[in-house]
Amino acid sequence: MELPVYLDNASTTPLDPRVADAMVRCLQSSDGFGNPSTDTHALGRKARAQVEAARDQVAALINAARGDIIWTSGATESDNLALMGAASYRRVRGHHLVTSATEHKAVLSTCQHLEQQGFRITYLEPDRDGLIEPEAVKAAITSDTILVSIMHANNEIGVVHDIAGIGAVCREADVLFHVDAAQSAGRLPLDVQRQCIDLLSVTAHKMYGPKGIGALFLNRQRLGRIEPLMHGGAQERGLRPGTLPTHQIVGMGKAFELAASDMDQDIVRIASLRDRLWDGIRSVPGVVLNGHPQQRLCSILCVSVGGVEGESLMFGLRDLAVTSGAACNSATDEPSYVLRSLGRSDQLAHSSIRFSLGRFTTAEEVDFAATSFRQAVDHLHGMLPDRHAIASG
Amino acid sequence: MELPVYLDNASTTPLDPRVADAMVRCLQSSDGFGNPSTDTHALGRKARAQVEAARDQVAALINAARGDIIWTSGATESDNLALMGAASYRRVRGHHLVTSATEHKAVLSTCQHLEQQGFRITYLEPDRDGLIEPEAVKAAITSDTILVSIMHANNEIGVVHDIAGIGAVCREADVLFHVDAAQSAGRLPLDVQRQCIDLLSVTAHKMYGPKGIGALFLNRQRLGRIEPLMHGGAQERGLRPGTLPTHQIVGMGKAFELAASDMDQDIVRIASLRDRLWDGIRSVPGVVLNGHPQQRLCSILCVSVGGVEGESLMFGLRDLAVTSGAACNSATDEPSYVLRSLGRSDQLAHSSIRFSLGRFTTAEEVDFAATSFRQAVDHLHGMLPDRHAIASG
Amino acid sequence: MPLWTDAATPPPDRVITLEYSPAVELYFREPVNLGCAENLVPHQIQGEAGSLEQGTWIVIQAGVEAGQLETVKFLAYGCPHTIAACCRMTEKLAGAAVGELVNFAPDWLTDELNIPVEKAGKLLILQDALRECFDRWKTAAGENDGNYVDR
Amino acid sequence: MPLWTDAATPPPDRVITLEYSPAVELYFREPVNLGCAENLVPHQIQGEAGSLEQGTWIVIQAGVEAGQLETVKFLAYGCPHTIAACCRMTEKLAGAAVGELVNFAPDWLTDELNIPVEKAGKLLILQDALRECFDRWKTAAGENDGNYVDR
Ligand SMILES: Cc1ncc(COP(=O)(O)O)c(C=O)c1O
Ligand SMILES: Cc1ncc(COP(=O)(O)O)c(C=O)c1O
Repeated sequence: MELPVYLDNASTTPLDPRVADAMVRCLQSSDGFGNPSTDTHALGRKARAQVEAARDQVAALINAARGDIIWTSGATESDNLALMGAASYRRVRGHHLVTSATEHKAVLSTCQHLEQQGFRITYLEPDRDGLIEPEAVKAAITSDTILVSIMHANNEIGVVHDIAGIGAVCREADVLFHVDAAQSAGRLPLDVQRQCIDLLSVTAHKMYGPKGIGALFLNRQRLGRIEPLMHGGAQERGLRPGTLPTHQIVGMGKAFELAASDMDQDIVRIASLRDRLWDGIRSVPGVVLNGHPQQRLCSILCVSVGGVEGESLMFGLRDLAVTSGAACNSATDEPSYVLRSLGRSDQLAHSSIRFSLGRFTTAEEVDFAATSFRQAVDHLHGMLPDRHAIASG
Repeated sequence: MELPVYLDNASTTPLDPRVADAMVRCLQSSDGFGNPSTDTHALGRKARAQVEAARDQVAALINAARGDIIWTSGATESDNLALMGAASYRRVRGHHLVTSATEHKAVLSTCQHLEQQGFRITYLEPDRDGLIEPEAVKAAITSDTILVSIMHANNEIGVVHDIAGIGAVCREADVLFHVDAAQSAGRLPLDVQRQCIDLLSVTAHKMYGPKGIGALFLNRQRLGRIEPLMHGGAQERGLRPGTLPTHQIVGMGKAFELAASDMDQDIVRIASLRDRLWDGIRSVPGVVLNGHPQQRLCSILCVSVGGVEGESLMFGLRDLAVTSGAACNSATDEPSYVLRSLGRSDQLAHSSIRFSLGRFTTAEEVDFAATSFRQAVDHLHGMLPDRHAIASG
Repeated sequence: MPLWTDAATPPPDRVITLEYSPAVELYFREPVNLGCAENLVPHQIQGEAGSLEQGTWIVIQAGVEAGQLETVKFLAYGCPHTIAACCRMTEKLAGAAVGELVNFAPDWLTDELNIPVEKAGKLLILQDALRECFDRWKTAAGENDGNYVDR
Repeated sequence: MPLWTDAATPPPDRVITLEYSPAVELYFREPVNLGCAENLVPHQIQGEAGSLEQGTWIVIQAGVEAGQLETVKFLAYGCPHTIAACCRMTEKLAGAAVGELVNFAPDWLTDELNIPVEKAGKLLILQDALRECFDRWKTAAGENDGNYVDR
């Protein structure tokens, strides 16, 4: 077992060796380097064929048409393009958007930017379990609402929203529905048709694919037009200019293909490891689980500990690669704002630890993590001025 | 010799095997996959170190400070971020931009977008050689001008602008200067300080690096602030959110390092191959060279042929991977608008062929290209209804 | 600037695919019936249509004997489909009645050579050149034999 | 929303580096002078500062004999630097004159343990706890021996 034990798959996943192989083959092939937008010579056409095959792979996993998939540089760009592109184009119809207070920063910051441009945003507060119910979305929609954006699975606490339910509400109100599926793609079944999704953001590096490549699904029939973020060549139907990175797209396609074939067994295996981890730490004094106990991803276990200081807990867990509420890092996922909107105290938000498991996590690693966690917490509780503080956290 | 002979390096270059090696090592290493923005565990810190080492490599080639380099998805995004980011932020100071009519679409389309937002743009027309002189820029600057954007080397005809001269004009007028160096980085010396450049766009895939990764240099001292294109995490100082793609950045860094070490000899070798190609075809009836005969890149030779139909010429050259004026492909470089602004007739614009050579081009390939070209033109001239049309083209 | 102009069909990226049928490829590489005389001799007619500026320019020459087209030759400035169409058409017309010059049926040619619909305009230029041949023949012969009506 | 707020220095991405000096690591792993009595006995003084909500909470207990600190112990809720500072400080104070409780010199501690400047606030909490000890001692002893002035 290598240290640190990697339990930070919600931040980014290791590359699946099968994805790495596909990418390496593309990078090293003497005829894979052409510009996919050039189809007047064979090298361009070969690259194009690989790009389109990957588009099929991505479309297949979410039950979309190939022509409705646009390549981007990641979920951040997809979120920005979805929200800004649709809002700018639809501003004649209305100026109101609905989202949740626990979205990823790529959505929240974009919404704040839209507010500066004259849009009005409703930030729905989740319930104590971290969930936004379809009824809450329904109640927030007004005649001025043009778009609803709710993430599928939350990146910090792992709760899963009733996307089909929210989708039905949006469709009924004839409002566009955007879903940030960065965390859920490959970890939960997705079906843009059944779930009434109009825009969907995904990124490869959260599902064993490469960093720096993502996609946006756009329901062309319902969207009509959308305004691009960037201007330039006519790639991706004029919606996303720039030379297409074939090897990245090949890697993303492969990752989606593997998700389609492996997801069912991955979910069962990873969920059982997550439960094993929870069983190993739930009896530790002061431990509380963050987020809904059932309605959640197989891969994320987010806990807080009463009476334990966050930075010391992190240091105590230095043999684990995990994300901590104490390390509020504005560049990556910042957990505390999510926990605070769940009503957790600052102490509990600060002492939160997100264990996120993945395809390559082993039972041995999980057991090691549980033991490390128990020891670290015991050690710190032993220094606590007053043990009553464990419960009051 | 493999067919087709690849002479389309201005569209995209093959990956240098040394770059491929560096990327493959990063992709396959068991500890290279961490999120570079996470520095609370070793895997994140290892990735971060690679990202920063690459930033040094890019900065070194253009004589910039490491802290002035921002990673993007390519030159298209860099151009968009430079122009929109600087213009939006500086709109209180003025509403006028100066650029040229022969810029890449990533600049031209962004300028058109800015026009819709209330900016006024002057599109300088090049002289018959395709050049924009510093005096022309000086004459276009008004008290309302906030930014000048002139490309270093033109992607179609390969002419090279006097960037230091234009930079001096801009600095004197206290106007920001953006340079699209997508074609020139690694092919011409660049020095943002000496050339008085405030913003510089580069992309890896035109210099034997990977597609889908680029950078923007921003002179922080002179710029102060700039508005981001996208919103989300605080990566890249809040100017460019999204998880950093370590393997892509490593590849780009390596490509820049190789450019620094190999550029001098590359330039000499490639220029001599370009001259050999020109010697092989210049006597073909009707052939004219597009763009200034001396002030140009080592790598690009763009010619037109009187009395030859473009599509048939392309088909006649099907053993060469080249870009043709006949294949006006809006997704990649569209040559005709550049040639038209040089005053070429439609026929000559349509029959233009851009040969672009690279680090891996051989003399044998160049000789094959010259022979193919001569034969194809002869064949088509032989069908021409009136041979006087060769000269009148 | 909304660029996605048509929700149903994406705009075609380009008009040239460089994908040609084997027949077009062969005619392009080894054109038949190529070459015209500088000066016409008796019994020879010529038609011309298009121009360099139009991107397609075709000259057709034919020798006529007793209302029959004996040889039909061409020169052309044009795309591979145009060149192939000229080859195939001149082949077909050799030996035919002169009136066949105005019985131009583009569908047949399009099918045989797999010419895409965007190239229809080029075939019209070929049709114009053939029609001019016929007109010249009518004028030169100073007669209308009653079988061929100029439609 | 211009985010690049300061042209000269980029904003620090985070406050926690998880980089600790070997001394801090050692004290964190094997803290010395840990543990306080539930109930104070005669000659024992206690000081407390901070709270859970403040993120740092320190209790210091010391046994005093003839103006000398005999044992000095602590409990703490805090970051590794805080814990290490408590360890080192209690080590240093053992055997010292009681007045040393208010001769707190953070520079010395900062240097020895390599504590970053952002953590200065945590040391002030330690200082407050030590000062409370001293105050309690003064009150309990009902005297001021004249050597130590509460500054
Ligand atoms: C829910 C969610 N959305 C968006 C993102 C941004 O993804 P990327 O870094 O690929 O742009 C992330 C991950 O950071 C995420 O967890
Ligand atoms: C001059 C110039 N600028 C910008 C670009 C765009 O580069 P990229 O495709 O990496 O976005 C190109 C190449 O396509 C170019 O030649």
